[in-house]
Amino acid sequence: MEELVARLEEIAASVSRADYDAKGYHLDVTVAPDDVEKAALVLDEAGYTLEAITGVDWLGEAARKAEAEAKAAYAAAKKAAEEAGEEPPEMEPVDTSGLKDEMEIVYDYTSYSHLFRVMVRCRVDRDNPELPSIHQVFPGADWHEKETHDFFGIVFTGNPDLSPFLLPEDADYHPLRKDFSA
Amino acid sequence: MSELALSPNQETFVLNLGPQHPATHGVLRVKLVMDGEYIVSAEPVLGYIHRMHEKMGENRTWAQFMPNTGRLDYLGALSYNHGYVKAVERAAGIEVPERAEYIRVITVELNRIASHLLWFGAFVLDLGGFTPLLYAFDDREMILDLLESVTGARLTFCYFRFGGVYNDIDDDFVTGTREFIKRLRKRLPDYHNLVTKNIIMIKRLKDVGVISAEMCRKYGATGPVARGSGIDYDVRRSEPYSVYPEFDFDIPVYHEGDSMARYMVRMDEIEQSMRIVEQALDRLPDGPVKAEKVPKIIKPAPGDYYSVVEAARGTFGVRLVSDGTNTPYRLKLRSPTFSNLSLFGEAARGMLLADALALMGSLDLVIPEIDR
Amino acid sequence: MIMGAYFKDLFGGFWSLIVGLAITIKYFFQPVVTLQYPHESLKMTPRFRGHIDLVADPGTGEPLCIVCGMCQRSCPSGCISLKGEKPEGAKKKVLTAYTLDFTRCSLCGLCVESCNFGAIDFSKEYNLAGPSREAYVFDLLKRLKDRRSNADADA
Amino acid sequence: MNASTEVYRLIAFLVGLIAFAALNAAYLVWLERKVCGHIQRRIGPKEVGPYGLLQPIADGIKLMTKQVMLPPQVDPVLFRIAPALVLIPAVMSFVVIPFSENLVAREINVGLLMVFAFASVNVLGLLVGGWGSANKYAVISAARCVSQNVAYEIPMLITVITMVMITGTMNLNEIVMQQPDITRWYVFRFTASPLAPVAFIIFFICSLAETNRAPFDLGEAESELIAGFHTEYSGMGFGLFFMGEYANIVIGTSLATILFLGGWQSPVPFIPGGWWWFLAKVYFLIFCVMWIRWTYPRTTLWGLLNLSWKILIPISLLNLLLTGGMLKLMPLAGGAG
Amino acid sequence: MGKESVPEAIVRFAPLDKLLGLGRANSLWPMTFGLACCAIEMMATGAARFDLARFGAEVFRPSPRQCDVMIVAGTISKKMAPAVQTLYDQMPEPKWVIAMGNCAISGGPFSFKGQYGIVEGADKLFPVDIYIPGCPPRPEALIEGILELEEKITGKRRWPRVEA
Repeated sequence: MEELVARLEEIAASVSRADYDAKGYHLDVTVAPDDVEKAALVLDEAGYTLEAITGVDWLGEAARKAEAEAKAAYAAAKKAAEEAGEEPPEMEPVDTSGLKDEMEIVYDYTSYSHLFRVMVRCRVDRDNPELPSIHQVFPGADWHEKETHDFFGIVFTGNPDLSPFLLPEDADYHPLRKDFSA
Repeated sequence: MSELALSPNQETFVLNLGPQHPATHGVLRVKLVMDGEYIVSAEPVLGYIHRMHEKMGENRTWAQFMPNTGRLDYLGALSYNHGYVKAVERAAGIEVPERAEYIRVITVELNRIASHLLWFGAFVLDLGGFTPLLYAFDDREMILDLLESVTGARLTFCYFRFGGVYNDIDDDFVTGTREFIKRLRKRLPDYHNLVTKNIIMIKRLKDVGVISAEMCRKYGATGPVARGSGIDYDVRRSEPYSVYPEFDFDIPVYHEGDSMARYMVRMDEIEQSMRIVEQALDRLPDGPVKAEKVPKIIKPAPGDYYSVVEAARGTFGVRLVSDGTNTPYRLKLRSPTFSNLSLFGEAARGMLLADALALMGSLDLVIPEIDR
Repeated sequence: MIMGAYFKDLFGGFWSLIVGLAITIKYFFQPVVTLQYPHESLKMTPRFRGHIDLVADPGTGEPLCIVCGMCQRSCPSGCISLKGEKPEGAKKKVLTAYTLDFTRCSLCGLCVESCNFGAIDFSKEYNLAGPSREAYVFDLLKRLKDRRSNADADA
Repeated sequence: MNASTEVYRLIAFLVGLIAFAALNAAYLVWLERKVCGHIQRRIGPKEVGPYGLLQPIADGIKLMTKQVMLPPQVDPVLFRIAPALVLIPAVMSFVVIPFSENLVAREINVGLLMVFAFASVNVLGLLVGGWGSANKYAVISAARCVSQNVAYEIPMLITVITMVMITGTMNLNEIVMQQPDITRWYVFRFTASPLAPVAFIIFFICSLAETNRAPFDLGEAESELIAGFHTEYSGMGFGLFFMGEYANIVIGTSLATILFLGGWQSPVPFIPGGWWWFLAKVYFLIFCVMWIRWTYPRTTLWGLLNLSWKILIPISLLNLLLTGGMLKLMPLAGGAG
Repeated sequence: MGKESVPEAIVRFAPLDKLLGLGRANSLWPMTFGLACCAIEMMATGAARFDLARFGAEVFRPSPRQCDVMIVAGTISKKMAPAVQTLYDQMPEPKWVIAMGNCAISGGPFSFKGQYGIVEGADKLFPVDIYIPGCPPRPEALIEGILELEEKITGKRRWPRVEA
């Protein structure tokens, strides 16, 4: 396992251990969209298998985080102001226009022989979500990618055929995006 | 695999194993490019029974998603109840009393036997034998009566709750289960003599649809399909959950990888499940059936959680992303047959149509669980 | 040698066919397990989940429901809709209409579980079938009244 | 027998035989569903008339009053004549079957040859039906039927040749006359052909395969080819295929009875022989056909052809040689004499 | 296939119609067309314990050409709707439809505000004769549905009614 974690650390942006009992996986790896295939190759050599690809649409999450930070900063400033005796500063509005929303793709790997679940996570920009396909390494990923494309519109470059897979043939909508309305 | 099928210049025609076909047991469509009786290429087309489970996951509270779990794989629905409930309990940190865990294991294993019995009947029906289906249904009806006396439903159960089960099991459930096991033990030799040792069956299944362990790993196949190809992976043993570590049962693994191996894995699993149920009934503890301090409105801590359970067809995984409100932010259901079927395109190349249907039957498909 | 396997396969195979026949003829002479439905019928187990029905207060015969709407909120498919109003004198609301659209119900039991007053419970009706779809949008209050009037008629 | 009584006799037999074929088809369906039911520990048709006896009539009425659909892409001529091509040869072969001593429509001294001549037309009907309905599944099933029938015609004919070598005649009446009591039935005549019971089993298996009955029902394999060659047929077209199939089964079993089990001769001395013995034997064999259907799964095409070319044909050839040898060594006591 | 319906017969023979009705009612051949969970209950009805064969209805024909009643057992998704419509058109004329289960009646548990995937009820595609509510309905309910259909065809009920 250690050798695998080491090799993942080379290519991954961040690798952190997770508590299996609370979270359900052992290793939480965040990768840049381009070296998703490299991560897949490393795990393939280590004898792992791909269990699932999950897409998550974080619409408005950047805005929420910005407001949360602003509120925390304001609360801290207010508390500091009270100790110092002056009256609290005005709560300035948070401008969330410039922030970019993101979509997250999560690959779940597990091994048949020993209990060690690796979760590879990568974020892509929400407006044109694009990342390389890993179906050369794991042919099983082909169907998972087609399904994620169906539901979120994430384009997996290199996937043989990204036409609607679970949705009707003429479907052009992506139902699991947060801004989808039937 | 005969070269005849793979030579491109042969004149081929497209055959549509249409959405309505007796052998697909549901609405799966397989686009076959055929050369005579040989399959040049097979491409399953899905989505004919896509029921938006994951979309429904996002606009219901955590408790309101329970009926959906029973309708994913309605042959082994209790394992799906168990998978979802275990994921949410892990996310919300709810403890489950001892007796509830035992009841969960008993009902899940009974449901697994029912699912394997129905698969056994449907599989032999695909190969042309009509009678074993009726015998298997006869036994399965006894399990359905037992489960209905406890859960109230025959097929699409909504029996598990966060922190326990909906209501307790009573004595005639226990005696009924023991009597059922005694009766099934008497009937299994008949099934083996009628089907497993039958020369026609052996000729139909031996070395048909061989799937290598490497192909299983590449496609993420789990459950009896992987165990038929020599992969010793069963979530109840490799990732112990609930009270499974307290029972001693072994995991049947066959190495040939052909349809007969997958068939034998499931038939042995019926035997193992019966052992588990017997041991669980012997050591059934007393006590409450639901945890006391389960909040009415569940609000798991924000973050994402993943939990797996061994369903009748393979590993059923639930990945839930919670943002702290009472409705899930994202609910991903990892369906075992989705990955098991994905290797059909490569495995069925160059086979005869009849053998390809034997392979598809041995993959034990439930289509609404694939399309979700 | 090859011929040995040939004959073993032949006779072994033929013997397995004979064994198969023996089993089916054994079952042929065993008694039939059919429950002849319209003539004989099963009694449903106490926990069988038919569609829900209002429970009458044994004393007064009035529904126990106090129109709190918990069942309406906890139903995943939104099949329950109930209305009630508060007569000036009394302090509790009285139920005036309780409709259940059984064609959307998934029999999950969350409504019965969420009702703290035990006002609704599963009925034991298992063989509903009919030519009209609207027959299965039940007006439970009316059904309660019919049941009570039948009960009075019998008594 | 002057001309007029001969004509009346023929007309009576014609009507009788067609009625026999039609009633047989109807009530064999009822028998099959009852046997299938009880093998599977359930009751077959029961609510329609006493013991479900009116069920075939209800099926008949429904099939006749179904809309006769001619699917657009179908070849009009072939599609229409196929059911007839299956039914007519089957009914025609009844002409030479001796139901009892003098209850035979027309005693032809090459009766056996005539039955097999008609038996080969039957597969032509299936091919024409499968090809005519221009449905991919039907075409596959038609191709399977042809290869199956060709493969099983040969062992059947070889077995029949060995029997004709023993009986010396192809006149079905005389064959039956040569087996007066149970010891001289050809199925037990080890003196004439040492492999007589094996020949009977081979003949029985081949008649199963000829009529597309399980475990060789690759023609109308429900779970693979939807409904095989009669996928596009609805109403009475499908009904005729059904009647043809059951008439063929009756022909196959009655031939087996005549050649091996002594036709209408009675096995026990105190009950005289007659058409009742003949029908009892035929219906027992039909029960076995149905019993086999509800027990075994279906073979694949390879398994089917393998069984015929590699097992049945060698054994029947061996049987032919042995019989020839025995006849040469021990001149037959009762056979040809 | 156009939606033309078969015109009414001009000359009506009462006894003949009754005989035809009885003949058709007693040999309703359903189509093997299970979509989802209700299909398993349909198989259970055909199996040994509830035995649909008693009413002459156990011949499950796979090809739509040879069957009379289409039991829609399960959810009709939008992708499946054209296929179901073609199957209905392929059936020869005296045909009936039984909508088995809540999904076939009104989309059942899967019809919610903002759903994109299913057709809410089989009667949006073709006329439905008998509705059997339940999720899934018990095999006795399907037998009751078949008896209701026979009552609709012949005009009178020939079997006793069973109260719950």
